[in-house]
Amino acid sequence: MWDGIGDFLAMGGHGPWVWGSYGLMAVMIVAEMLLLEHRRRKVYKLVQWRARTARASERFEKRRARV
Amino acid sequence: MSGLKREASGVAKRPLLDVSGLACRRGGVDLFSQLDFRLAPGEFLLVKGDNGCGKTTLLRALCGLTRPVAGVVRWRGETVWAHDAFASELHYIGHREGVKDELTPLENLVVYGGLRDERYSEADCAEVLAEVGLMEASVVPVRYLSQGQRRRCALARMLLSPAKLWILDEPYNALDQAAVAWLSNKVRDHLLGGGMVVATSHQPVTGVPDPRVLELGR
Amino acid sequence: MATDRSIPWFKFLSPPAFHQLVDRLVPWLWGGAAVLAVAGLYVGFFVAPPDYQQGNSYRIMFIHVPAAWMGMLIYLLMAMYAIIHLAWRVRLADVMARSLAPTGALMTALALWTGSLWGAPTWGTYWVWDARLTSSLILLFLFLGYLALHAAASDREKGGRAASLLAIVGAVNVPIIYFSVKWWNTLHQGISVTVADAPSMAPSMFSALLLMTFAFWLYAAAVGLRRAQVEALERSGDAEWARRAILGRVTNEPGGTKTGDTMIRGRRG
Amino acid sequence: MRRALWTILWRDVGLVVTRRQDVLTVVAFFVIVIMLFPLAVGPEPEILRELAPGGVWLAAVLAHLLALDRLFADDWRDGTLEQLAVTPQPLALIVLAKLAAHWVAIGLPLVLLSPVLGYTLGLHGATLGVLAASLALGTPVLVLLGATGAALTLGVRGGGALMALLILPLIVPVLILGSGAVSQAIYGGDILPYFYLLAALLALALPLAPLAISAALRIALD
Repeated sequence: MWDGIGDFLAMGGHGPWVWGSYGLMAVMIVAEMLLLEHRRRKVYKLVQWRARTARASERFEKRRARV
Repeated sequence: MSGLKREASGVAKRPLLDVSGLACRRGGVDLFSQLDFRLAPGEFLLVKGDNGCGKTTLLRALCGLTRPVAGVVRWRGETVWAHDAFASELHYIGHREGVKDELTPLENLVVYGGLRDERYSEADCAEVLAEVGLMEASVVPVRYLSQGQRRRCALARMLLSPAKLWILDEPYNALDQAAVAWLSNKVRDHLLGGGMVVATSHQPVTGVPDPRVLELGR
Repeated sequence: MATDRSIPWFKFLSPPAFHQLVDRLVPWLWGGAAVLAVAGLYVGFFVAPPDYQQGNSYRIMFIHVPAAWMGMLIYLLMAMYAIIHLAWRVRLADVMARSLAPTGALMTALALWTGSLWGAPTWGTYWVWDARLTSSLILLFLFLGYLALHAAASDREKGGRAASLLAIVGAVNVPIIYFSVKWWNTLHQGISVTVADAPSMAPSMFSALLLMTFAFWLYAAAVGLRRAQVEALERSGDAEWARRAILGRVTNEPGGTKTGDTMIRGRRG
Repeated sequence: MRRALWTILWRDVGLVVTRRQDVLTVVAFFVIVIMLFPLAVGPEPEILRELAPGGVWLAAVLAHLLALDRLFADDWRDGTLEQLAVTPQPLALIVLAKLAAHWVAIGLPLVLLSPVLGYTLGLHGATLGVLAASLALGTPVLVLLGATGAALTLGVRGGGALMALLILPLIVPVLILGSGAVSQAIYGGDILPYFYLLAALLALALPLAPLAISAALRIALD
């Protein structure tokens, strides 16, 4: 149907609009996924840190109880 | 009518306010949980605790203003949340008195009565205003009154309403010595007449017989 | 009281169960979305013939129309979760509604952008006050308002409840807005060609559109669920279940801290 | 019940009378926006007449938005709203009475002024009546929807701008139908459908909006 890659990209003269649309869709989807992944990592780190500090404060309490 | 008679004849130490399993949180912080108590006519409940322990929240939950996270508040067996019949038996005075700045104390009383579908006669209003010492100020917009006088205006409103349950958040705030004593007397009269009071106070409450104390945050 | 007010199926969807469910579901949703998108793009670009009137620019339709549909669908879905949130006080429903909103806004923005790019070759201008574009713009503002109200309250729960109420009010209004904008548009006869007005759509075009719609659907579900999972963790990062879900083992302190489980009422009263 | 509603209605009207400068500010704003209109688009009568329906309606919408700020905020700040919420009357009915007073204070003056302002923009004869009638039917809907936004943003930081963001998309139908009716009247078209639809919007908003508003107020008080 298409006469080579150049013809495909040209889209019969409508290339800028077609690829502008698909391009922004790709950018938006990638951006959303990256932001979400970043947010997920952040909350994972937060929960891990809290778990570590909870254990630390528990050890501290135990030591204080011994003294 | 028969219900009223039974209560008056003393059989009715039946609790009207029933709180079970109450838990509240505010701004993501758990204030209290598993709170249970009942209050019968003639009883006075004093809520104590440090700042930020949820006294005001508890009082508002009793009024049905704040929705608890868990548990229920029942009045005569029905849950109070948005329960209109309960409201006619309740009088609540919060931190903010709910007195309109632009209106005079007298107008405030009349408007308040109208809101509760109660008509207060002029003589009644005058008597109550005289009692709280606002007779001279009765036609001055509340805006020009002192904080203590605003408080008295709110108290005057309470005396006019036939509400059975008074819920008072720091009622002694901004009141002078004489007014404190006067209010204590009023509370006692209300209790002797079969009323019920839930209050918070930083000041020691004197002159009220046998208050039950609820310590929050312990 | 806490127990008899929460509905049984929600118990099944307790925060840890929800967390696991999302972990199990999301890869499948991603995979499905990718497969459908590839198939849809293949059909859309290599099978469907050029439109005899619009040439190849009509191929924008394969993302414009699904995006516009998804925007509307997500708003209604959000309102449904809002109703569940307010009626049964299910916090997870608020999390779901809040998590769908950004994706809904994104879809609507995409519909606006593609609509305007499609308009350029078709109408000779990037923007006309066409009914579909105008209602998409209004829908975008509804999404932004929801998100802004959710964020503005000092108390997250209060903000969530206000935002849910707004979503419901908006959902009642959305059909009226769409209808009135359409009516307004037909009265001011300025536009002769309407975007996505394809009465003689070839079967291949239609199947590409359908495939892309389902791909968008699965994408929105995947992103929405994943965001809900993250949001749930953020709201109750101190809870025991969150630690267990993330660290994969029981911490030393079985009772947990007193902050407790914020997702379900009264679980640890 | 009826007594309580009259009380709140008269109280709010009374408060408006004591604070009449607030109402005057809103009305002055309405007039000024319309006065700026010819200065912005030029004095050609043809163009002005064409734009008059939209201009007057837009000014009315903005004036309503301006007036919403204090609708619940005053009662909320001094604790009166709490008292209203613990009266034996359903909060939705109290809200309805409050909104009636608000409309009398804000909407009614705009309706009464609109023919004069419409005339200065080149509208004549029956069209002026249509303008006033469309506002009379449309401004109550503006008040109902606007109050929903005001209640939702009560006690929220950045309330004013946020309120505008929430309300403006919702009032699109009213704006379209209201200004559309007047435009139609200029060209001698059939205006009845517009009025039927405006009336339908009012009939829909009148029972539903107070419910939403009272729910929003309870959230704000919580």
